[in-house]
Amino acid sequence: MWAIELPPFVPFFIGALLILVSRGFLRAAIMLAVPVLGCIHLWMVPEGIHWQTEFLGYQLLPYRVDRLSLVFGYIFHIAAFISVIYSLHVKDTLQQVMSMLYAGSALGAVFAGDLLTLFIFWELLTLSSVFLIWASRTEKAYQAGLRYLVIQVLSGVILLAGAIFYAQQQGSLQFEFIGLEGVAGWLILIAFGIKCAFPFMHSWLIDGYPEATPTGTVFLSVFTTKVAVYALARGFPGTEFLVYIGATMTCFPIFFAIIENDLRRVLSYSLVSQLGFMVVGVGIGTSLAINGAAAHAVTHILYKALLFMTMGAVLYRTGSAKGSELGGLYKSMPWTTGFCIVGAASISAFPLFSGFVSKSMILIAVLSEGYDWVWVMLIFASAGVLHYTGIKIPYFAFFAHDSGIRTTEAPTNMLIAMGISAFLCVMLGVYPQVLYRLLPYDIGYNPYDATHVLAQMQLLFFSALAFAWLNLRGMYPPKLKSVNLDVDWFYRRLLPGIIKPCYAMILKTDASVRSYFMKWFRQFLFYISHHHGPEGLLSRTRPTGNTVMWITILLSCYMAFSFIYSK
Amino acid sequence: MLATHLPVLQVIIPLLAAPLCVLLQHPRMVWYFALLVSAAAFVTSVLLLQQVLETGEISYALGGWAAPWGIEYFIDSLNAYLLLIVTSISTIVLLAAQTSLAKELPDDRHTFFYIAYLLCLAGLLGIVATGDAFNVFVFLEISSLSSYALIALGKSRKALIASYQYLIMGTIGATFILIGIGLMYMATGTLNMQDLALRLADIPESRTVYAAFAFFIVGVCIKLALFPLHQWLPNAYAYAPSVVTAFLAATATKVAIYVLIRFMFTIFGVDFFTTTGPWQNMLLVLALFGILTASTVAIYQNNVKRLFAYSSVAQIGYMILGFSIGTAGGLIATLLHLFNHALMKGALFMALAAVTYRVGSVELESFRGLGKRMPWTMASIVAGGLSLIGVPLTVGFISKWYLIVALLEKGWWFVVGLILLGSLLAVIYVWRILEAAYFSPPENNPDETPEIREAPLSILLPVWILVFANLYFGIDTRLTVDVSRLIAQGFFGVSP
Amino acid sequence: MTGSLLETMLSLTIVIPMLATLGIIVTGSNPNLREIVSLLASLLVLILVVNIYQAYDQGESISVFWLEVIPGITLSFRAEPLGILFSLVSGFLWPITTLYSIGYMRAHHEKNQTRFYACFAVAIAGVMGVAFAENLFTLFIFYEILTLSTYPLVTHSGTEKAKQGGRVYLGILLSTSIAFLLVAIIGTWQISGTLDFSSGGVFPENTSTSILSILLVLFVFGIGKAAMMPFHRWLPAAMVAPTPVSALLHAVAVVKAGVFTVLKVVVYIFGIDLLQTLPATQWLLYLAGATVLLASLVAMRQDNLKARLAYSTVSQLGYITIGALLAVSAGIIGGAMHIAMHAFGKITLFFCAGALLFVGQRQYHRVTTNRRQLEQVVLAGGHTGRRSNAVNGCFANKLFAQYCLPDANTGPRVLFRQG
Amino acid sequence: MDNNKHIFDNPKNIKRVIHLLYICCAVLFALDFVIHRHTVHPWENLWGFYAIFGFVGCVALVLIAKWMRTFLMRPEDYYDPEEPLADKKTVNEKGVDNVGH
Amino acid sequence: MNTLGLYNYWVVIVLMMTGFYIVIAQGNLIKKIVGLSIFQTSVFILYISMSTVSGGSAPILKEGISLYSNPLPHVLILTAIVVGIATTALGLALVVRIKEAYGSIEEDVIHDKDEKEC
Repeated sequence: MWAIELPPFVPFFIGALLILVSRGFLRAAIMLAVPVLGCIHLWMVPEGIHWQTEFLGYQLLPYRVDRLSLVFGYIFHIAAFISVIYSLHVKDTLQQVMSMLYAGSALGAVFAGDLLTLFIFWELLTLSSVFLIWASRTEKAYQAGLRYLVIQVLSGVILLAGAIFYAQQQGSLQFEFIGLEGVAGWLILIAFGIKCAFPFMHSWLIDGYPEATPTGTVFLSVFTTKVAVYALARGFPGTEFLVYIGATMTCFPIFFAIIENDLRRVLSYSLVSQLGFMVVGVGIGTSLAINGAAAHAVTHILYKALLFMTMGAVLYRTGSAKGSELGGLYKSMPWTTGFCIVGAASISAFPLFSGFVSKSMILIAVLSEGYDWVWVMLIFASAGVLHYTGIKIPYFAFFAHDSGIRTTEAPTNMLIAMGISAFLCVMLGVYPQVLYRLLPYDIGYNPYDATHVLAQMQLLFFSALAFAWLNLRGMYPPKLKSVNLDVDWFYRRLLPGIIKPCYAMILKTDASVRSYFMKWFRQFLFYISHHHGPEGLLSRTRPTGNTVMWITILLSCYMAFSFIYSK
Repeated sequence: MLATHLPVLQVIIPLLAAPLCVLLQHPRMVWYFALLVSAAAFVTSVLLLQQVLETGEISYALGGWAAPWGIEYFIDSLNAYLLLIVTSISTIVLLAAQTSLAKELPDDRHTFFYIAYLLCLAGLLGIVATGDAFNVFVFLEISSLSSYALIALGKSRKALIASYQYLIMGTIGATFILIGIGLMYMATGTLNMQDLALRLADIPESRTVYAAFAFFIVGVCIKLALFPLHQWLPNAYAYAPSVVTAFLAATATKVAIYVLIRFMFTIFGVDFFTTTGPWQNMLLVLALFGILTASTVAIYQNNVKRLFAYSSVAQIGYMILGFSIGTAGGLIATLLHLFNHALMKGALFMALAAVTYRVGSVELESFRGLGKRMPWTMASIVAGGLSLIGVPLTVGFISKWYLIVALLEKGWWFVVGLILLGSLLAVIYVWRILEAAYFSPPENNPDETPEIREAPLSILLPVWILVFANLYFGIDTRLTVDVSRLIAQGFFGVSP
Repeated sequence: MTGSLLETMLSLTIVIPMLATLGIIVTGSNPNLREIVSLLASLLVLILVVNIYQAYDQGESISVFWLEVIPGITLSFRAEPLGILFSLVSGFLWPITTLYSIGYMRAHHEKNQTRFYACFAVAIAGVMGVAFAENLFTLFIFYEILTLSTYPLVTHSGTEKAKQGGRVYLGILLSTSIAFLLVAIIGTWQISGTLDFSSGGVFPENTSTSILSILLVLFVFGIGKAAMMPFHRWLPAAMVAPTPVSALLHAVAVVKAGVFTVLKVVVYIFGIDLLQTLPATQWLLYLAGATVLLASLVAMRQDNLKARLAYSTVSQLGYITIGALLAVSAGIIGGAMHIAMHAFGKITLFFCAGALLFVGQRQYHRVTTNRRQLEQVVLAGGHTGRRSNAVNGCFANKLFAQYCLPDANTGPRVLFRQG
Repeated sequence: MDNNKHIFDNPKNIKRVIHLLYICCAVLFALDFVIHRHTVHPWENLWGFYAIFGFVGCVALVLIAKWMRTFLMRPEDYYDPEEPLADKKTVNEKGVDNVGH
Repeated sequence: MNTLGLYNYWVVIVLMMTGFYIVIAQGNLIKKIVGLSIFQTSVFILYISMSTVSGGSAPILKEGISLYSNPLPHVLILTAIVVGIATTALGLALVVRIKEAYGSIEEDVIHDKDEKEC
């Protein structure tokens, strides 16, 4: 039915090339057309395996389509389209090319049917995305980008090692359920975990995303982590370990988010927290849970992109995304404010917004599998999300104390992009069946029953009440110009702190050993030259008698030996 | 008819030709004459070698008195091999003598030079050709006395001192050999080498034989400049006229080594050498010391001739090392290196003659920038130097290869290591010259010394003959290896 | 193609660069002509090696005998897969490097350009000889030719610093090759009576393991061009050379000849089955792993771009040595492939570094101020040498890791991953 | 720029919003009695579970987070490479503008 | 009595050592040559001594004498004496030249002059 079965990353890569050689309007048109056409193309492609090649005796499946990958495929196209619109005003070839490559790599990874292909796109994701951070062209962004690059490449290398172990164990590179048996599984899980921002591996995200360009962050928020979620869902569904990991992920970032000043950084923490929900879903692994995770990924992409877009717009207009410097912007950016509130409502999972329809699936799945404490943690995180994102973001940026900043509304293309995603957030919230039909498993699920709605509303409103109460009592943490320590402290402060003295010590030892050796060597040379040099003992013209003496000595030696040996 | 008299002709031609030079006063004429004589000797030696390879050993009774009463000239493959080396080098060196000497000797001394040269040649050939022990001493003295004279012809007054020192030591060495021979005669009552060998094997080992051995070996070691008895050599080589250095370096020490081999293996016998007493180890240790010390000293020399003289001491160490292994393999290595070292040192000292001819000095300083001005000369030094180091496809590699193989047969890994260390030292001292020649700018402006250009063909030609031989015998080793093998087989009875 | 034609072609791959040397010297006074000669020769060699490859691919056996030096020890050549791969890499990169050199040398108004091109051509002859050598002796000869012919290139600038670097370069390469490699070769001759490369190794079965271990160690250290620590200093020392020379050292010829020799020795002298049983193999593997790691660490601290790249090369060579010493067939394949991959990657990097040098920025930190250029360099590096990437590096890396496993060589494996 | 009075410039409006919140909370709390929820977990049956959990949880969250500041907070230029390791005492809570109220 | 019976060998040894000592200890070039000559002379005596046959007469053909000393060493030593003379002559000639060139025949003086020249 569809003659050409192009892997979805191909249009994006071609697009990237075309962007490189085109300018102005044409370039914009290409950038817009690629996701649209790609999405239509994907729509036509039947499920199944479309490409097969042989490499070193292993079957490679670079293009495999099934329902799980399709969900991510569609949402990536949509997100790419929105992000492209959002970034239309940018005139930076590097960013544009790289964002296309980035989106393409994500698609490639999602449709990869084997671990080697996955690895290739895994690394391409890294290489293309880091330029979105560097594109800020500040020293800080450069440093953050380097750290980002190192950690991401580490993930790739571990994935490669894991894949090789896997191939060794299984005799196949096919990317199916992997599980935690053997070293291979653990290595691959760690690789996925790094990209998925598992606790203690999450700092690259917090560190890197806020340093990217306003438009770059939007792209970043969409792809990398969701590819990781997809990979987890594919490789480790039903791994109980992930439930606890996910639960931790939902809870611990919110404490950091509460006290964080940089609003984009707050969003990054919230991103980790939301990923936690998906990881829990993957960990539970029932069809409902997997559906929940996939659905949550979809909705999360939309609202998190929306939130990042609003913050990006604020940053674009005001030059800052720090809570301590903003406030009262609703006056000059009313549309942005509105969209931000929609996004905030979605992430907080208010009924009729997209977050609600996906998050509730995961919660129910958790409960039905009997993970009581995990459930408690999740609803704690659900309540908390309202604090640190649902209220905090719009409140500090647009309301709160008037910072006196007066600016203009965001550019039209940004507004359109935000409008589309806001619309989608609401649409999915109101009419979730659209989303549910796409999910990997067919299950009849309806989020809108009285129990859920009421429980959720209670949770959220009382959470809001707590906010109001704390705020009025002056107990809410003030916005302070500061950085808060996180895991990255270990490698930004502690590790250099340890390594530098060690290095200094090693260098010192090395230098002293070297100098000792050189001293010894020089002495040796001196000794040599003293004896062998032009005026040395051995090369001087000696008086004749000297040699004759040697002759006598040698002769006596021989004579002595002769007398010893003669019978 | 003549073919039967080849052994004596070999010696007698240069010996008789020497006084004839007096008649030819003109330098050029003497040169032609000497060249002719040397060439004749060369042809003779080639014929002899051919004959020996075809029919085996040749015994020639001088004056018709049969050995052991009469004096016998005895040529086997070893002798023929040595004769070939000596005559070929002598001829090639003579090719350049005229041009080179023109700058180093006043015209009236030329005749005298050629007389001494031919005498020296005759002496060396006599040592090799004779089969009589006492005759060895006589020829040794002939060659020595003439070489003292040749060295004293050097331009610098230091040549006189060098010659004097050489004279003292050479005389002591020769006298020691004389004592050794006398003691042997005392023990056996014969002077003929073959006879000596037979009788020494019969009589019980006595102190007389041991004393003979001790005197003899020390005497020979002085002549072949084994460390630490080498002290006459650097100065003698450094201050002698260039052609003399080339000739002596390539032949004199080789002949001394021949004497060592002949007396040790033919007369005293392999068993005496290897089984009784620490002779082997003593030589081995001295050889190793020689290799390392002399190579190191060479690194520090600023006079290139002296540098190569020390290198010769080191190279002699290699030969003695192979000898001291006391196996057929070791002997092959020694014999190969004998030949190969003659080629490389011949080439190098001849190239230095070219440098002396144009630059007037062989101080390292004056080599700066010569790579461009005297490309062919310097190229020959490169080739000779590489050979000295033992780079493959040069003769140096071949002998080093056989030496190491012989050592490995014995399992002496440690010695192999030291030998290679010696090679590395050779790299350094050779490299010093090359760096000066190719990679250092000339000290003074080239415009100021425009006369420094490529050496004349008459010097370059012999240099390149030797360089070519260096390469040829490094690639086609049939002649040298086969002959060496044959000789070793003669002594050890087995083909390695 | 007929056999004799193929034999001639094999000889020509070595003879043509030699002839080119002569041609370059003769035409030295006319730069244009001289460079045309260089280019022509390089293209000819490329065509030849491609043809040889094709002929070999069709099952032809190509070998040529030149002369016999010592009975049993010959100067002869044979086309075999490893050699063909190496010759293809070098043959392909020579014209490119020549082109680059022409631009570079002219732009910098370098002196002694004739010497430069002549030595370059000799070096290529050396490479071809190493690649096609049929026995250790032939290989050794061309190995030394390569060493000697690159010395004038390293010291090209003629400054005292260049000479110092050149001394270290020559000193280490020559001394290792004479003091270790030659002993190893003669030892091999002594034990096995042959120096010919033959698959499965040459040593008789009852040879003592300890002797073989000693030989292996001698070989690995003797091949100084493979830059195993602690004999790696020559590589950073040689960075005083002009950039095209660095490209020659790091990509086209020298280091590649080193690791190629290691591979040849492993495969055709020891044979991988024998190698696996040697205790020395394990220790050398650890050493190679340490080389990979330490060199990377040192590289990170280098401010000079070229020094950084030099240490990176040391590290990458460690990978290839690991691949060889793993003594499994895929390790060898991986190592051989990494020769090619690293050659392409490193040559790009050096060319970039040379271009930067042209702008006058040799120090890394100064380059960072010019972000755009840095990006180019990082990008090039990212896609090839350093960052394992699908296009090339990864395959080689992958293979190593894959075959580390059956050996349970945890140490090197972990090290490898860090690198 | 605009000197128009915006909606939240009037403190009354803020008050209104807060009051609206109170009312909503009260209503939602009350609804717990009205609507019968089908529950999975026993805790859900507790009276006002979600409401109380939401309130208490959030208060705890904020208080804990605020406490965490005492050991997590560093000056803004903490990681800046040029600066020497900054003294912790330079963080002055009074010195920075308090926007939260 | 055996020891005394071989007294001429003791003479040889004493002469040889004397000669050696002179060569080693004397800085004067001529004295060195003298030492060398003494050393060589010892060898002559050695040869002559060993040719003695107990009871034998000098090897001159004369009727009535049947036992002669061995004549061969005598002949040999004649040659050696010639060589010795040649050596001494050459050595002395060299010393003359050295004296001309350096103005001294003391080895250390000459050595110092060479050193200064460098």
